[in-house]
Amino acid sequence: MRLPRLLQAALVLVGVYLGFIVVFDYMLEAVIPGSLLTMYMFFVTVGVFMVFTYDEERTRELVAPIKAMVENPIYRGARNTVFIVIPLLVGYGVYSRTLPSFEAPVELRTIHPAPPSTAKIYGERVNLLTLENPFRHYQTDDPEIFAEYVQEGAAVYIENCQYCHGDKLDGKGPYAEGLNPTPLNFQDIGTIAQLQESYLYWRIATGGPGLPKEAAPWISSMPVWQEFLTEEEIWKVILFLYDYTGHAPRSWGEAHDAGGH
Amino acid sequence: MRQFLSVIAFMLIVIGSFSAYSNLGIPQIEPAPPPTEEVIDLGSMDMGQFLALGDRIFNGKGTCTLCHNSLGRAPMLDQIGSNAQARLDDARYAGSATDIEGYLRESLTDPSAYVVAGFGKAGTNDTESPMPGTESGSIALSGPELAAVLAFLQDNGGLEVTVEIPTDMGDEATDENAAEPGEPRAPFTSFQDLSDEFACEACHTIGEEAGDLGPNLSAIGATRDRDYIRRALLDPNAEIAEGFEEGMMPDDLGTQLYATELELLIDHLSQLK
Amino acid sequence: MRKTLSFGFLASLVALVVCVLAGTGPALAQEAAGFGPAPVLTAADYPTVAGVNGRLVIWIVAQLHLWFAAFVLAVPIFVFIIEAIGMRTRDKRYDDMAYEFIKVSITAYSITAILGGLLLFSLILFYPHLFGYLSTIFSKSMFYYALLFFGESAVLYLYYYGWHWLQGDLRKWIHLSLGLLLNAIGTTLMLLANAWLTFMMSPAGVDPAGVFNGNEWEAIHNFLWNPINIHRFVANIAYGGSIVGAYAAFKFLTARTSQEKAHYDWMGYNANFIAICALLPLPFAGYYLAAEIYAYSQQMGITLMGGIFAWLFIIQAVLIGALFLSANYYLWCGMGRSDGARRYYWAIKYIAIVLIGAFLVWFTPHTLVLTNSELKSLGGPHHSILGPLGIMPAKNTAVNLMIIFTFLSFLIYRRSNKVATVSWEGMGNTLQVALFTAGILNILFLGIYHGYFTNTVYKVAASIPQVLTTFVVIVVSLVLDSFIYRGARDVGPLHWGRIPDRAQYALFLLAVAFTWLMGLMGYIRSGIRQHWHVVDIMRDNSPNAFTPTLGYAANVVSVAAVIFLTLVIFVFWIAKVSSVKTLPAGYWKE
Amino acid sequence: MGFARKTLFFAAAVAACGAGFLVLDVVMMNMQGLDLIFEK
Repeated sequence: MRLPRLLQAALVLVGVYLGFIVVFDYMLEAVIPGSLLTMYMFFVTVGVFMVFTYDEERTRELVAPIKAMVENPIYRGARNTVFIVIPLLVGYGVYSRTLPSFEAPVELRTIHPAPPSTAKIYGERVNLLTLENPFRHYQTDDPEIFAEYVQEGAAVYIENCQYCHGDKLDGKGPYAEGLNPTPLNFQDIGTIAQLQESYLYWRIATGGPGLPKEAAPWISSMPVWQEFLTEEEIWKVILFLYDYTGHAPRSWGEAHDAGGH
Repeated sequence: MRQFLSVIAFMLIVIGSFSAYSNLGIPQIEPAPPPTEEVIDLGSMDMGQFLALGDRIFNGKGTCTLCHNSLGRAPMLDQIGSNAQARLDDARYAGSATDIEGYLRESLTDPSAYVVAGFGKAGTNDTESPMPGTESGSIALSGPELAAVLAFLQDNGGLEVTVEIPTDMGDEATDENAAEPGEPRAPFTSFQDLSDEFACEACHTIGEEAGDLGPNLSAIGATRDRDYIRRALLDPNAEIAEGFEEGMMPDDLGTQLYATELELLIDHLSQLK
Repeated sequence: MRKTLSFGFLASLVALVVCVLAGTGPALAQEAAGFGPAPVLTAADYPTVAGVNGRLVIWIVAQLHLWFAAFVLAVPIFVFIIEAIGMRTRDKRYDDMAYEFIKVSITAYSITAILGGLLLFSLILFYPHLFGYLSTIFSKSMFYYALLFFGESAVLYLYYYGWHWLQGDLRKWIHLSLGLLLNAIGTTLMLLANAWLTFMMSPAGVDPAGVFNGNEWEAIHNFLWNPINIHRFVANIAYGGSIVGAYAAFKFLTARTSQEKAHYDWMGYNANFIAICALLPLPFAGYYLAAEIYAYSQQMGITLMGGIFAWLFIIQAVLIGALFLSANYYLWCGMGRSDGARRYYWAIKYIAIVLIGAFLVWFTPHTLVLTNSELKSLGGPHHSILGPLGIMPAKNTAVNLMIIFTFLSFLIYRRSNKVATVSWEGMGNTLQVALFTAGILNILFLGIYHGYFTNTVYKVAASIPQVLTTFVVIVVSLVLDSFIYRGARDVGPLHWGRIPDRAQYALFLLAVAFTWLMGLMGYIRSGIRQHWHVVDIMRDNSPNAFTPTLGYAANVVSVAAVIFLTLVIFVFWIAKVSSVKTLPAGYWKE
Repeated sequence: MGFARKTLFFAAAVAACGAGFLVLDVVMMNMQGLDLIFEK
C-alpha cells in the first residue's frame, strides 16, 4: 500500500532532520549549529513543498487529509485537538525563545589561530620555527635526568594547570565547566600530538591575551604563564604533557602528515 | 480584488521575510567608523608607546593585515628579520636603499621598487606590486605614523629598532594648524613685513624699534657672519649671546619660513652694520 | 496616455535644463581656469534640507530610478527580439505580446525620467560639491546624456504609438529598425551613467589629488566600466523578464475567460523563459565583476568578500536560491500543460534533491553562528565538516550544479510534449546522459581536487574550467537535443492556461526576489567605497559617511522595494485603465 | 541493443566526454599560467 502523500512529506522532513542530527552529532561527532540547521530545514521544507505540489493531482492528494480533517464532521475531535495544540505549540515556541536566559550572546570567531613565526617571550623575540625544547635531548642522552625533569614538570602541572586541564590531562579539571572555550584535552589525538613543542611554549607563555589578531575576538581564559612560571618550568611542563599522554611532539624534520593541524 | 489583495500580501510577506532574515538571521556587525587622524603627542612618547602606535596603525588605519596575513596574499612581515638583507642582496633588487631601514621605508612608500617573487600583480612578472603606496591615497600615513610602522616592523621582525622617534609632526601637520588648511600663504618679500609677521621687534632692537628680551640686532652684521645668523635663526639655542636666557626665541622658524624669506632675513640682517 | 507622454517630455526637459545649468556651467568656468584638485570637504559642506537625511534620500531615489531604468531598458531589448520572431514566424501572437510589453513599459518610462530628475535635484541639494566635481569631469557626457534622452523619448513614442500604423512588409521593417535604434540609444544612456558611477569606484583620468587631465574618454573608460556594463546589461534583461512575468501572472490570476488565461499563461511562460536565460549567465558576470574589482584594488576586493560584507553574501545566497527554486518550480508546474509530461515526472524529485543539496552548500556560511554550548561541544569555532563547505570552491561547484540542473528542468520541459522520431533516439539519449555525467564529474573533480588538495592559485584558477564545463554541457546538449527532436511529433496540443495558481506566485516571488536582490547588490557595490565619494580621491566627510549594518541596509532596501512595487502596480493599473471605455448614459449630448 | 552493449556504449561515451573536458581543463589552466591539471 502506498503511504498517503501528507505522511510521505512529513516522513521525508523528519527523516532529513534526524539524518542531520544523527550524521553530524553522533556519527561525525561534530554538532550541527542550530542556526544553520533551522535554515537548512527551511529550505528542505521548501524543496519538499515544491516536489509535492507541482501538479494538481499531487497537491490534491497532499492536502486531502487536511481538508478532510477541517471539513468532515467525523474528524471533529481530531480537528479541535489540532486547533488547540498548534497554537499552544507556537505559543510555547515564542515563550521559550523570548524567555531571558543567562547564556552569553553569540559571538563570532573567525579563524583558527595560526602561530606567528616569532613571538616575544620573556622580553626576548624567539623564532618559533626553530625553537626547541632545551631538555628534550636528555630523553636519549640521559633518561634518568629526563625522568627527573618530567617529575618536576608534573609538580608544576599539578600546582598550576590541573584545575582547568584536569589531573588526567583530559580537559576536565574542576573549573573546566565554567570556562568557554573549554580547556584543551591533551589526550585527544587532535591537540598536542599535532603540534610542535615551540607552539605549546608560545601558547603557554603568552596565554589567551597572546593570541594573534586574526583569531579575535577570542575569549580564552588561559593565563599569561610567563608572568608566573620560569622559562625552564614551562619547558618541563611540556615534557610532562607529552610523557603522560604518551604522544610525541611533532617536528618539522619528519614528513608532514596529511591530517595536519 | 481578492486576488489583488492576496498578491499584495504575498509580496509584503516576501519582502518582510527578506528583511527579517537580514536583521535576525545573520549577526549584525557594526562596521568600524571612518578612520580619523591619530592624535599623536610625540614629545611625551617613549619607544614602547611608539611601537604600540606602530602596532595600532599596522592593524588598524594602515589596513596592512588585510593582505599581510597567513592567507598568502602578501609576504608575511614577521619574517623580515631573516629576509630583508637577502632581499637587499637579491640581483633583482633595483631600489635605492642601502640598509634595512631604508629598504623597509622604500617598500612602504614605493612598493613596486622591489616585489618579492610570486607576489607581483598578475601578468607583470613581479615587476609591479599590488600594494598601494602608504603615504598617499586611502591610507595616507603621516611622517611620524610611517616611522612608527617602520619601528613596529623592525621590532616585530626581530630586528634591532633603528628608527628614531621623530621630533615634529612633519609639514602637513603644521600646515593644518595654520588658518586655512591646504591654502599656503604667499611669501613675504620685504624685511619689514616679515619682522611684523613674526614679531621680531617684540624682543629685539632693530634700528628704532626697541625690545630688550633678545640681543640688539641693529648692527649684527658688523660682528656676525651670515652662517652664524642662519644658525641663530634656525636653531636659536645652539649658542646664546651673553646675558640672555636660553629657550626664549622660538625654534620653529625654520618650519614657518619659506626658503626665500630665510635668505631675505639673512641678507637684511647681515647688512646691518 | 497623452498625459504620460507630456510628462515624460517634461521630465527630460527638466533633466536637460538642470544638466546645462549645473553640469556644464561650472565646467565652462573650469575650462578657462584649468582643472582643480578634488575638493576637501568638512561636515559643514553638506547642507541639511528640511531635516532630511540626505544619504537616505539619495539612496532610495537612486535605487528607485535604477529599478525603473533597468526595467525600461530591458523591455525594448526583448520586445525587439519577440517582434523579430513574430516577423519571421508570421505568428501574430508574438506581435501582440511585444506590443503589450512595450505598453507596460511606457508609463514606467516617464516614471524613470521623473525619478532621474529627482535624483539629480537631490544630488545637487545634498551633495553639491560632489556633483560639482563630477560635472567638471563629465561635462560633455552629461550634456550628451540629456540630449540623448530627447532622442530616446522621441523614438520610444514613435515606436509605441506607431505600432499599428507601421504594419506590413516595408513598414514593419521600418518599425523593427526603430526598435533597434531605441535599444541603441537606451544602451548608450546606460553606458554613460555607468561611467559616472564606476568613476567613483575606480577613478581614471585624474591625478592622485583629483586634478582632471581633460581627457573625458579616459575618465569614462575607467577600469570597472566594462565589467559593470556587462553585468548590468545581463541583469537588466533577467530583471525585465521577471517584472513582465509578474504582470502576466497577475493578469492570469484575474483573467475571466479561458482564452485570456491561455494568453497570459503563454506570456508568463515567455517572460520567465527570458528571465531564466539571462539568469543563468548572471553569476558568471558577477564573478567577473568581483574579480575585476579585486584586480583593481585588492583592498576593495577584500572589503567586498570579507569582513562585514561577507554576511551580505549569505543573504545574497538565500535570494539567489529563491530565484533558482522559483524558476524551477514554475517550469515543473508548467509541465502540466502537456499531456506527455507524465513520462518525465520521476526525474523531478532527483532534480529537486540535487538543487536543494547544492543550495544548502551554496548557503553555508564561512563563519558559523554558534551558541556557547555548540562552541563548547565543538571545542572551538572551526567545524570540521561544514567549515570546508564555507569556502569558494564548494560554492563554485554548487552554483555550477544548480545551473546545470536548472537547465535539465528546462530540457525535460521542452521534451515533455514531444516524441522523437529519429531512429537513433536511444543512442542520442545515452550520449546526452553521458555528457551530463562527464560534465558533473568534471565539475566535482575541479571543485574537490583543486579546492582542497592544491594551493590557492589552483583553487581560483579552477573556477574557469568549471564555468566552461557548464557552458559546454548546456550548448552541446541543446544542439544534440535539437537533432534528436528534429521532425518530432507532438503528444497533443499544449493546454495553455492549464497551470495551477501557485505557479503564478512563483513568478511573483521571482520578481520580488530579483528586485530586492538588485537593491542589496546595489548597496554593496556602492558600499565598498566606504567613506569615499571617489575612491582615494574625494573623501566623504559628511556625518553619514559611516557604513551601516546589514540589517539597516536591508530595511532601506525593503522600504524602497515596497515603494517600487507600489509604483509598478500603479503602472500596471494605468495600462489596464487606458483600454477601459465606459459609456455614461445621458451624459453627452446625443 | 542489449544491456551489455548499452552499458559499454554509455561507458565509452562518458570516457570520451570526460576526456574532452579534461582537455578543456588543461587548456584553461595553462592559459592562466598553471602548467598541469595535477599539481606537481
